[in-house]
Amino acid sequence: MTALFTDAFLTSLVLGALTAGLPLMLAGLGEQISEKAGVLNIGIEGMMLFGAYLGFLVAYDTGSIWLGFLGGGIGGMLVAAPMALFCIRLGLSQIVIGIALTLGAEGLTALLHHFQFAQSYPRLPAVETLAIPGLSHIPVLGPALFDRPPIVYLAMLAVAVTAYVFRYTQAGLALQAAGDKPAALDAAGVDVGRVRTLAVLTTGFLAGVGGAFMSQVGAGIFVPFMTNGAGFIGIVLAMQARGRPLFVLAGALLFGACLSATTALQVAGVSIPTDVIQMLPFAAVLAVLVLFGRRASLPLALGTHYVRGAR
Amino acid sequence: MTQTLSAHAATANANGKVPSPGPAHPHGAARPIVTLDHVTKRFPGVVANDRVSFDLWPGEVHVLLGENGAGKSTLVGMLSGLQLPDEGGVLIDGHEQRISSPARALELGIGTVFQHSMLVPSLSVVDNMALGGRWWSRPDREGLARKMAAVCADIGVTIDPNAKVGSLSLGEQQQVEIVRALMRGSRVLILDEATAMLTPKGADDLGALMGRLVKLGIAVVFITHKLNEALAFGHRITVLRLGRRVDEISPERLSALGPAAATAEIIRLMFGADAAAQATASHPRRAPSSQPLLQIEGLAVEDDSVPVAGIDLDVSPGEIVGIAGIDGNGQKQFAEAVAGQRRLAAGRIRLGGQAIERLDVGGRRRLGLRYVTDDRLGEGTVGTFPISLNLLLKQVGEAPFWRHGIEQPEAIAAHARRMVGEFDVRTPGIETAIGKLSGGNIQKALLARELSGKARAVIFAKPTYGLDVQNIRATRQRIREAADRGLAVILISTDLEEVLELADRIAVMSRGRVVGMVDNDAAARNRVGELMSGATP
Amino acid sequence: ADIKSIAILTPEPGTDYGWNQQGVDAAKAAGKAAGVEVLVADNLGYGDVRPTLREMAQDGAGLLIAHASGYNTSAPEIGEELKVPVAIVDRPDARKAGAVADYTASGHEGAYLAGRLAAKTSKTGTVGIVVSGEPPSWNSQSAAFAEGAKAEKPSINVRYAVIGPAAYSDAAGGKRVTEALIAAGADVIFGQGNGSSFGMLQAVETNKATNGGKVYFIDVIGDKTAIDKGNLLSSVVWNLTPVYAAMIADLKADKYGSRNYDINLKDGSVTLLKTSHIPADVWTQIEAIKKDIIDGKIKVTAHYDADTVHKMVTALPTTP
Amino acid sequence: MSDTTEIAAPEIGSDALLAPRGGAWRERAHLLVLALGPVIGAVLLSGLVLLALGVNPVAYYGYVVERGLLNPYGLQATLTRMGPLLLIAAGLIVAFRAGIWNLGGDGQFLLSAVIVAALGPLLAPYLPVWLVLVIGLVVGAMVGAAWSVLPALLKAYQGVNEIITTLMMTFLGVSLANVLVKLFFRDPATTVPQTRTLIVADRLPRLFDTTISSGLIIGLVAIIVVHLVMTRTAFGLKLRIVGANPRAAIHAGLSVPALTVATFAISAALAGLAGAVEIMGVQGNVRADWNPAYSLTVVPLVFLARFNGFASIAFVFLFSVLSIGGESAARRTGVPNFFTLVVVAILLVMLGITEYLDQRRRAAGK
Ligand SMILES: Nc1ncnc2c1ncn2[C@@H]1O[C@H](COP(=O)(O)OP(=O)(O)OP(=O)(O)O)[C@@H](O)[C@H]1O
Ligand SMILES: Nc1ncnc2c1ncn2[C@@H]1O[C@H](COP(=O)(O)OP(=O)(O)OP(=O)(O)O)[C@@H](O)[C@H]1O
Ligand SMILES: [Mg+2]
Ligand SMILES: [Mg+2]
Repeated sequence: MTALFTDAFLTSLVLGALTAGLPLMLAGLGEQISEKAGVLNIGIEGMMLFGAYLGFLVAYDTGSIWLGFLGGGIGGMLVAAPMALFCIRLGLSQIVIGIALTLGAEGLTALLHHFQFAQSYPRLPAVETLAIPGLSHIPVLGPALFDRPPIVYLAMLAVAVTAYVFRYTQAGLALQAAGDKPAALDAAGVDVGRVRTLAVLTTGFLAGVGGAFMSQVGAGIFVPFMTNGAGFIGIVLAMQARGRPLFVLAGALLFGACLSATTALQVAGVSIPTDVIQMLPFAAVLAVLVLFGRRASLPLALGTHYVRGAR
Repeated sequence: MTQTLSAHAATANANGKVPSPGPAHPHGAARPIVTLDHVTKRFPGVVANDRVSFDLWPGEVHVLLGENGAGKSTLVGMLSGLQLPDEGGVLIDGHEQRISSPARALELGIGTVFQHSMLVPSLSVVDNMALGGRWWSRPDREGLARKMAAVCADIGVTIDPNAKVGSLSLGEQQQVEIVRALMRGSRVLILDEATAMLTPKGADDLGALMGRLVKLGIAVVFITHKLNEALAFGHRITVLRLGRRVDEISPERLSALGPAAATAEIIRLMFGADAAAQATASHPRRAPSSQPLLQIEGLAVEDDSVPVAGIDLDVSPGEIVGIAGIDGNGQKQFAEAVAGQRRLAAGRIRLGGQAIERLDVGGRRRLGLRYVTDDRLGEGTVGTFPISLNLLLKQVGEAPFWRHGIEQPEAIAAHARRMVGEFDVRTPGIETAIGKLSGGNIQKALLARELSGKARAVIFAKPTYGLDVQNIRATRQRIREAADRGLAVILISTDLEEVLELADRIAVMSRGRVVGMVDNDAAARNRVGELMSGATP
Repeated sequence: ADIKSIAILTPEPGTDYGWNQQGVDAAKAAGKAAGVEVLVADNLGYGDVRPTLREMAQDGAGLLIAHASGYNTSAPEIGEELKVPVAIVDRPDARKAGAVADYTASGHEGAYLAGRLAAKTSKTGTVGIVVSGEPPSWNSQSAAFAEGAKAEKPSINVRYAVIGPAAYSDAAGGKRVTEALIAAGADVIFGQGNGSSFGMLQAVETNKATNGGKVYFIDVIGDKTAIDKGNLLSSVVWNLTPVYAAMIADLKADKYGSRNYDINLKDGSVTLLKTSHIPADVWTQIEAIKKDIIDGKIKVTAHYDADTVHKMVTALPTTP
Repeated sequence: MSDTTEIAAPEIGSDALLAPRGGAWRERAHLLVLALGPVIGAVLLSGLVLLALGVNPVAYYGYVVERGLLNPYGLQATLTRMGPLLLIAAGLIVAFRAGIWNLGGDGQFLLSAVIVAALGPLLAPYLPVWLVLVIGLVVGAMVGAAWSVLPALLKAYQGVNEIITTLMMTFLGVSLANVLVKLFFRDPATTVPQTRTLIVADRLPRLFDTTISSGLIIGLVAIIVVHLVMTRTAFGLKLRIVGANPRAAIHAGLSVPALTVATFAISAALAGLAGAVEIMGVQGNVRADWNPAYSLTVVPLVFLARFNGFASIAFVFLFSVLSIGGESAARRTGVPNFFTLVVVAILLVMLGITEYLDQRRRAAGK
């Protein structure tokens, strides 16, 4: 009997979960920041996709993965900026603009891909990893979790930083106030529009980096529509996490783990239709909701436009 | 802010509109700390402030009076950065300023307690205090809590700095806001109806505090609808009416007039010449008939903050039973349970002998039980809907306004016109969104909705909260008329004067229980006071 | 009958080095050879193509090639409605004289060869199949590949994984699953998937086999040599030109609908791509096997259902 | 009580695009300008994009109009496409006016489509055509409604946000639809996983001598009825009260949970009906992995129409012209039809900007 579940294979499963979960995590984290500030960011799928495109383009043209991630973040912010302008400054519907931006980003990246890459399908070389001394030698988990491209550690750090900011800083208070009672924030002398704009741009940056991670590390290539609904899963993750960044991380990794489990089962020869397995993460989340559903504590002013002096 | 007007302001000052340094400003300041110079502010369809001039001197409490919608909030809004004047100028220390945001106002040393709560309910008290600090800094929670404790001690209130604001009663929240404004160390403090939610004792403490603050040279703008407070705490009084400044009563004149004459004068200024003459007729006592109409037995309600238990109350036709007590002692829970909005944990309710505790809101209403909520915008109305529909909010689908479920526009409009006329609702039209009306007019619409038709028993929850003197008078008259028509009336109020003026018997609620019931006689004031403060069992 | 133009409708862009490009290129080539104009409507998606079918018929197309299994309900309906002959895939029984012909294409014979080649190439003793979904034509190739690999080397492990349902554009998923198979020991990957196959290719390019050696990729339908970076071992290349040419000829001869069309090793409509990574002696052996298939000495049957695929690949490897 | 006086704004997104309006003729004309302005702006802006891609915009739009509007077959395709879109729009109007964010339309649509596609060919040999169609429509609506039960109950009795639950039900529903097609309703006669096919003669009748499916009529009737119910009846008013101020609804004695469940049921039933109409009117069967994702596209259209049924008809028509004509133009100009997505996005943004400019104009005017 050949050992199927070798260390190498297990490692690749853990790695697969991480690689699939990380963009979801970044999207969910970004969404959470927007929501905390009172903006229901439906455009996040478009931000991811544009980040995936621009990140790939920059990484491919410059040969620098770091510039690529920067480009991805900027790509996400380029989609977030109109969201900030239209929804926060002009007060247009966040859902309409969000869907519009997603549609637009899908169309535009597919068009650009058609004219730029459709003949050559350029691909990136392997991304260099950074082994964390000590930890990377843990069997199975070490190579999967602690010998990764540095961006992975940065993304984890982003979770911790976000949690810290939410909990322990003035910015965290400002975000919460912007989402729960913008008038109070305004009265306290803080510009609500600025807080929300920064939140949405940060969301764009994180989602864009998530998209860039998909194209640069996840796939090594950009293809149209490659985010495949990851942004919407990010929305679900953010809402499910109810303001706690660590829950976003856990949820994203759960999703990734489910995908890896699918592969593991198939490779082991257990043949369940992939559709059934794909339903598992959603069914799990729904089960949690049905069993433990309480009043979801969403920001009170979520999705509403703030106008000073109006009531 | 046009050039001409600022120039005008400069001349006005140069012309030597010299303040009379009365006892109120011991520092004898040479010029006002704040000047509003012929400011005009228009909103769609209204001139909220029409060339209003207003001076605020250091070391004085300047009271702003005026009926609902007179433009008081708008005027101070231009100081606290909520609004920019359309015309006219704002001068701080004699220099023209553009106060374009609340942040700018705070920078200039203007602190405001707004009419509507400006606290984040999901944050703790101390975090609310911390809002607005530098982005990446950690809020100094301990330091703020200490500072807060000091200020609280000053004004004689106690607030748990770690309590979530959302779990505090409205009165407590207002205290938090006052404390916060004081903690900011503002040179100018604006209090827009800050006493509305305080107990009389709390209001007195706040008044004393204002007195101490102005001695330090701070200037206070104090907006209130309670004339006794205005006279007790204020040094100078400005009266607004229909957006115009009617007059200013200087400190000298105020002390010269004495309380009684000043009151008459103010009412004349606020409402015109005849208003002062109307005396408040006191409610003719009637012997309660033997058979109670509304009977409440052993009522209990589960609630996270204030569970209510063991309430027994009988109300006869034509009787007004007042429920006094400090805000947040279960009055709301009690009223909602009787009205059918909340589940009873235990108890029985009978209306005219018929058990109604199992009926829903609509069923109870059809039998004649009515509830006038104190949360006019939050639950009493749908702000974006026209008045006509809001008047029928509790009768949706009933004939003749709907037939076979189909709307009958003529019937609805006719009903609305009748109600608006009968209850004197001042509105541009019956199609106007009710949220655009002033609080007083919304209240009239609510009264019209609840008192029309076959009403038999009515619960009024804080019916005059936030209303001006004239609207208060009109509302109280409605309550009396309701009783005179033979309705059983429960009057829940935090305003002891109101209960004493209207009620036949007075129950006092404390911590979800009725701690005592007294007849409204000469001794009632003291008895109720004792019960409210928990002095006697 | 006289025929001036034909039309081809494809669900995705005709630049995918795969199914869509193959169809469009072949239609153009066949049209050119026969002197008829070719109308191309690509990138139509999998929704309702009836409007486009009608439009093409209105524009005078004498044959509508509905180049997607998803179009095999709508095309015959519109053909019937507008009296235009149509060509469809994956529904051989729908053939109707003068109206409908099927050209269900299965490269299973080529895939069998690919399996043989993979088993010969593999040094780890494990080969992998990655698919982005389980449509019939891929199932038949997956099954034939596994069959070929085992025929070549009974002890070989054939690992199989599906990225996800309809994960055609999930390039990241393609890479992730391919990496898992490589980690499970595979050093030759047989990959089928549109956009996602580029993710597979990238995985092969950027990962080492468990024995430290190179991982090879075997593609399907198209020829990705132009974008190869040294890992493209081969491809089961389809060439639909003979099919379309035969259709045009049958139309002209008024015989359309009297038969269905297919692709096979024999007429060269299926070939195994020869690349520089295949040693000459191996290629000679492959050529010999190919001849056996053509001669009927080796019989490769097409299994279009996913179950058969699962059975073929799940048989746990026999320990040597 | 004109139908446009007030709009029950949902808790989320009550905003500029939902500004209440008066009902005078001048206002109507003004609305027309408001609607046409952004269309023209979007055409110009996306024309610039085309120019940048080296394509003649006049030619492109010429093809769009020619195919989507002028050519009889094209116009018929446009009108046929409207049927299911109108039903989805009707469902969204009910939900949004009642303050419920039903973003699960795609799952409701698809599951209903699969069940109806499986049921139709099964019944067709035994029952008269009209009865099969009626049963199909009813079952479709019921399946759609059934798929909303969980979000409805969670929302009504637990207060769980429906955006998250309906989105998840869509993910689940799409997967489940595939499982059903692949494992249970598969047509054994074909190798491709798809359901049996309802033959053309058994589908919803076409209108007169055209290719227009009578699904169009069903869609038009549904959206007009919905509009009238929401604006002219007691039931509609109750839903709008719940949508605009749920606390006021409780105060007024309305059963908010029951109305919430009813809203979900109606909204999802209409989405399910759309699925039935699409299958029995156009497709005839469902293939595995098919998901047109109509609902998410219709959401913005309904918003732009300010939840008004008649305006929704206009926007759905415009969108259908764009998508039918755009496919043709894409083919003729060599621009991949992804461009249609870009046009729709630009259109939405332009409509937003127009709305904003109009608000400022009105604010300045008074
Ligand atoms: N944000 C606003 N938008 C439109 N109109 C407004 C707005 N705020 C105030 N107004 C108008 O300005 C007038 C003055 O309102 P203001 O709030 O200043 O009155 P007030 O004196 O504070 O009344 P109250 O005693 O009820 O608080 C009102 O009649 C109202 O019509
Ligand atoms: N957004 C608004 N649009 C139009 N009018 C407004 C708006 N906000 C306030 N107003 C107007 O402001 C006036 C007073 O408003 P304000 O909020 O100061 O007092 P209020 O609380 O409504 O009145 P009251 O003191 O009677 O409770 C009202 O007449 C109302 O018409
Ligand atoms: Mg006010
Ligand atoms: Mg007021």
